[in-house]
Amino acid sequence: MDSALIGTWLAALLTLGIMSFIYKDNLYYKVCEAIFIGISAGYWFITYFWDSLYRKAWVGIVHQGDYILLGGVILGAMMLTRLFGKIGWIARWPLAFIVGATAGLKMMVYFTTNAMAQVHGTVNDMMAAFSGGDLYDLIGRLVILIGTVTGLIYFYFSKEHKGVFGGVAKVGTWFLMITFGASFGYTVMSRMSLLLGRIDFLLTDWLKLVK
Amino acid sequence: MIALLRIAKSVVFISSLLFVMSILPTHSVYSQDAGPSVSDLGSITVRAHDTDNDAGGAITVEWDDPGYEKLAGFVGFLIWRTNTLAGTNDSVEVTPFGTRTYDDRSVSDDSTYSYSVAALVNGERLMSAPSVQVRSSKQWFDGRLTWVLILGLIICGAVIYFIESAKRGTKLFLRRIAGLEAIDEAVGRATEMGRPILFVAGIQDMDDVQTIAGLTILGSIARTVAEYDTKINMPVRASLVMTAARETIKQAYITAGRPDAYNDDMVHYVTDEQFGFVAAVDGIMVRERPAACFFLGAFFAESLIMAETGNSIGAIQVAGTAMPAQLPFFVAACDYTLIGEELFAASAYLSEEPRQLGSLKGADVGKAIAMIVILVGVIATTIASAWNSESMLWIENLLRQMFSTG
Amino acid sequence: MKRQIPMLILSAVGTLLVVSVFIPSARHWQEDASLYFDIIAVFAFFLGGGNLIRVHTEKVNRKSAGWIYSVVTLLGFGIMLVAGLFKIGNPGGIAGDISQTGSYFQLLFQYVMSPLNSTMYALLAFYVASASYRAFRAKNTEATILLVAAFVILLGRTALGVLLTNWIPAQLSVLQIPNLAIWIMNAPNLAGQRAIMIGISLGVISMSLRLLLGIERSYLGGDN
Amino acid sequence: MKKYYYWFILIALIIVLILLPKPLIVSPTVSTTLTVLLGLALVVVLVLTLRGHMIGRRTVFLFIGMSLTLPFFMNFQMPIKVSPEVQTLFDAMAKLPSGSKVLAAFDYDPPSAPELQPQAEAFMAYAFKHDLKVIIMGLWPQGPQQANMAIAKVLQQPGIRAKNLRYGVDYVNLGFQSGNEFVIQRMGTSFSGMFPRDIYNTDYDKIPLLNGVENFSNIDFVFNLSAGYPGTVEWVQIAVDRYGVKVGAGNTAVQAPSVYPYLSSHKLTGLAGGMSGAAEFEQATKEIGKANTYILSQSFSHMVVIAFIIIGNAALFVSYRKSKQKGA
Repeated sequence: MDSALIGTWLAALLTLGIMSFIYKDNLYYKVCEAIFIGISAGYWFITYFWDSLYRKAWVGIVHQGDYILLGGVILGAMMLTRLFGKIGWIARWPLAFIVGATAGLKMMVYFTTNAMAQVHGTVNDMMAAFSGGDLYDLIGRLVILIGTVTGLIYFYFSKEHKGVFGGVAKVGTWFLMITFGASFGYTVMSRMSLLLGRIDFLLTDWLKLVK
Repeated sequence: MIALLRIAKSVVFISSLLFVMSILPTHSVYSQDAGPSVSDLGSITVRAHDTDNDAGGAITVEWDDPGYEKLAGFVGFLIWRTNTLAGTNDSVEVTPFGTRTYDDRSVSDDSTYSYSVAALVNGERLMSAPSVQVRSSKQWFDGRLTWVLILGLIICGAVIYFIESAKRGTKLFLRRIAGLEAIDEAVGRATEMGRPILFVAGIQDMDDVQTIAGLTILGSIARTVAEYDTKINMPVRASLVMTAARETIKQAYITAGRPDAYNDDMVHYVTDEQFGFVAAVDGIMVRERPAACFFLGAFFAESLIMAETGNSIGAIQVAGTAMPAQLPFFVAACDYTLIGEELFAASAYLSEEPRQLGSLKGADVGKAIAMIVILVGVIATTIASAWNSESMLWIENLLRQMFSTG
Repeated sequence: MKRQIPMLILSAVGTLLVVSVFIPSARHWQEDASLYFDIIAVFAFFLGGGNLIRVHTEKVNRKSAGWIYSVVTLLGFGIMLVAGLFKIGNPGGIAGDISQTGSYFQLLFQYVMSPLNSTMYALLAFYVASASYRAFRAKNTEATILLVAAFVILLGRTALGVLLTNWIPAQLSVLQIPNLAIWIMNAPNLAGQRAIMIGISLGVISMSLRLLLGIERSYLGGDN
Repeated sequence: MKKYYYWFILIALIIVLILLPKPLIVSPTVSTTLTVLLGLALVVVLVLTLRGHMIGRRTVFLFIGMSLTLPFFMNFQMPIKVSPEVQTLFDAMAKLPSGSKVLAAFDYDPPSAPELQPQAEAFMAYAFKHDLKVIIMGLWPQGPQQANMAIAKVLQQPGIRAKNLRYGVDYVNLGFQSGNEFVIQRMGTSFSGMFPRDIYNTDYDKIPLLNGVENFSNIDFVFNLSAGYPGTVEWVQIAVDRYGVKVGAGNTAVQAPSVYPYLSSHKLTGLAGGMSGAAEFEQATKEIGKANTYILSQSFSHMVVIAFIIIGNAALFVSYRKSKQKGA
C-alpha cells in the first residue's frame, strides 16, 4: 500500500465524517472534530513556533543583531506571568501594548482607507461608472448620492428616527437591504462549487466511480 | 555587520545586473519598420531630485525620451550614477519599456550624486549629459497627508469636545439601537431556561479592532450574566483573545460583586484554524444547546455556518460585525444584527457612561461632514461637467485634493 | 499601579503610532509593532496550548462525558507537535523547510487537515441553501427589497437570467436581468457599501479614542 | 443494537459503492428520468409547503446534495452554445500551425480548481493533439503543480499516449516565480533571466524546447488561467500592451467581469469565464471533460436554490391569504 492510497482513504473518511454533521451530531463527527482540533492546533503552534519565534525573533536577534526585537520577547515573556498566580497582573502590560498599537494603527488606517477614500470615491469614481450625460448615467449618479447620504443618516445617532428624518433613515435602510441582498445573491452561487469540489473528490479520486 | 550586509547586497545586485545585461537580446521584441535612426534623435534630458515625503536614502530620477523607445534595437534605459563625493560610478538599473522615472533607493544621505540615463540600442549605450548634483534627505512631515491631519484633528477634536462636555454634565441625546435591548432579553431568557450563553468574539486576534469591540461588549454582557448567575461559554480562536477575555469577564464579575463565581474555564482556547474552530463551535452548540448566542467581532465565511447551526437549535442570536460581506448572512440567520458602526458604538451605549456616549456624538460630527462633502462634491461635479462652470470645477478639484490619501 | 502602568503603555504606544503615520522616517515603527505582536502572540500560544492540554486532560481524568474525544484531540495535538518540532521525515533534516514535501508534518496537513478544512468550508453550500429557503421571504418592506435584489443578482449570474429576459428589445436592454444585476452592483449596492464603510471608520475612530483616553478599559481588568 | 444501525448502513453503502461497476454512467433515458424525478420531488415539496407543512432543513440539504451528485453519473449533454468570446479563443488556437510555441501561465490555486482545472485539461489535450509546444509557468505558487496534474491526466488518453511526448521537447514546466507583474515585464527582455532553471532544476539553456526562446517575440500565443491578482489583467497590460503578444484567457466566474473591458477592446484574444466558459471551451476543443459534468451539477444546484426561494415565498403568500380570510 502506498502512502497516497492510504492518504486518499483517510481524507475520504474524514470528509464523510464532517459531512455527517448536517444530518445530526454523531460519534463519527465528534471523532473528526476532535482530530481536527488537535491536529490544527498543533499545526498552527508549529507554524508560529518556526516562523515567529525562530525565524523572526531568534534569527533576527542572534544572527542579524536586530536587538529592537528583544522588546517583543520581553513583552512576550511577561505574558507568561499568567502562569504564576501572584504576578499574573504583569501580563496586562503586553496586552496594553497590543490594544494601544491596534487602536492607534487601525484608527489611522480606517480613517484614510475607509472614510476619506470612500468620500473621495463617491465624488470621484462615480463619474467613472456613470460618466455619460444621458438619463441612465444621471439616474445612476443620483442613486449613489441618495443611497450614500441616506445610509449615513441611518447610522446617525444624535437624532431620533422620527418624522422626515425617520423617513430618510428608512430609505437608508432600504439601500442597506439592497446591499445585503446583492452580496447574498452574489455569494450563494459561488458557494456551490466548494461542495462540488468535495463531491468530485469522493466520487472520482476515492471511489473512482466516475472519470 | 550592517556595512558587511550592504557590501554583500551591492555585490549581489551588481552581479545580477551584469547577468541581466549579458543576456539582453540584440534584437527588439517588436519587429517594426526601420524608424528614425539613432543619429536623428536628440539627447536625453535628465532631472534628478530628492524623493519627496520619504525617510531619506532615495533620489528620484526623471528623463524624457526623444524617441529611442521606438527604435528597432531598443532594449531599455540604463540609469548611470556618479557618486560625486567618492568619485565612483556605477550602473543602477535597466528600466523596462515605458518607464520615465526611477527612484534610486540605494543612496546615502551623506553623499552627493549625479545621474545620467543611457538608451541601450543595438548593444550601444547612448549616454545623456549628467544631471545636476543632488543629495537625498529625509522629510519630517509627509506633505501628502496635510489634509488627513487637518480632517483627523477636526474629527478627533469633536470626539474629545463631546467627551469633555459630557464629563461636565451636559445632557446628550442619543437614539436607541434596536439590537441592544435584545442583549439583556437574551441573557434573561438563558437564565430562565437554565441554559448557558455562547459568546464568540469573532475569529481574528487582538490586532483587529472588531475583536476589541466584541470584548468591550462582552464586559457589559458578563456583568448581567454575573448578576443573573447564568453560565457563559466562550471558545476563542486566538490565545491573546483568551487572556484579554478572561480579564474582561473577571472584572465584570468583580464589578457585579460576585468575584467568587468567576472561573477561568469560562473562556477556553480551541484552535487557531478557522474551520477547526467552526467545527468545535458547532459541536458546542448542538451539545450544550445554549439559549443565546452572541457573535460579535470580525467574521469571514464561517458566519453563516455558525449562525445557521445556532438557528437550528432555536437559540436567540445577536450578531454584530464590521465585515460588509458577512452582514447579509447574519441579518438572514440571526434575530438582531449590529450593523457596522453599531458594533463599535454598542459598548458605549451599554456602559451608559456619559463620557463614552459623548464619543459617539463626536463620530456623528464626522458623519455630518462626510454627508455635506458628498452632497457638495456631487453637485459640483455634476454642474461642472454639465455647464463647464469654472467655480464648480474649482470646488470639485479642491475636494478631490482634500480627500485624496496619496 | 496595576492599572496605571498598562494605561500609560496603551496611550503612549497608540499615540506614537498615530503620529508615525505622518513622519516618513518613523513609519517603520508600524512594522516593528506588528513584529512585536507576532512575537507576543507566540508566547501567548503557550497559554492557549496549555489551556487546551489542561481542559482535555481534566476531562480524561474525570472521565466526564465524551472524554474519549479528548484523548483523540490530545493525541492529534501531540503527534503534530512531535512531527513539526523535530521535522520528522523531512528530506531537508532539521534545517529543512517545515512544509517540505515528504515530511510527516506536510503529509498530515495534506491528508488530514486539508480535507477536514475544505469539507467544513463546503458545508456552507448546504447552509446557504437552507438560509435562502427560510430567510428569503417577503415578510415586510425591508425583507422584500433584500429578496428582490438578491434574486436579480442570483438570476443574473445563471443562464436562466439570460433566457428569461432575452425578449426585451435592445433599447430597453438595461432591463434585461444580467444588465440589471450589473446596475444593482454599481449603483445602489455601492451606495450602501459606502455608507457602511464610512460609518465603520467613524465608529473605529471614536472607539480608538475611548481606548487611548482610557475611558474604555474593561478588557484590562481591575485592581487585583 | 439500534445505536449501531446507521453504522452498518454506512459501511454497507461504502462497500456497495466500491463494488459497483466502474465507471458508473447511466444511459440518457435514465438520466432524463432522474432529472424529471428531481423536478417532481420539488413539486411535491411545493405542494406540501402550500398545504402548510414546512419542510425541514435536512430535506433542503438532501436536495442540494442530490442536485450536485446525480449529474456526475449522467450521460447527458447540456445543450451548450459556444459563446463568441470562447469561439475567439478557440479560433486563435486553431490558427496556430503545429510546432507553434504556446506559453501557458497558470495563475490559480486549488480552491479555484473546479472552474479552471477542466480548462487546463482541455487546453493541454488540444495542444498535445495538435503538436503545439507548451511552455508552462506560474505567477501563483501552486499554479505549476496544477499544470502538472492536468498534464498527468491528459497523458493517460490513448491518443496522446501514442504520441510518446517527451518532457523538455514537447512541453516544459518553468515553475513559479515571485514578483507578480514584474515577472511578465522582465520576461519581455529575457525568459531565462526570470526562469534560470525549470521546475526539475534543469538549466534553461539545456532544455531543447527553449532553444531560441528569448522573449515574447518567440512565443506565438499566451494562454492564461487566472483566479485573481496577478492574472489576466496584468498579462494584458504588459504582455499585450508592451510586447504585442496574443493573450487568451480562462477566468473564474468572480474574476471574469473585470477583464470583459479588454475583450471588447480586442486586447484580449478570447475568454472562457467560469464554469460555463469552461464547458464551452471543452465543446469548442472537442475535449469533453469535467466542466461538462460540473456545469450540470452547478446548474442543477442553482435551480434547486432558486426553486426553494420561490417555494418559501409561495408558502408565505398562502399563509397571508389564509390569515386574511380568517380576519374577514
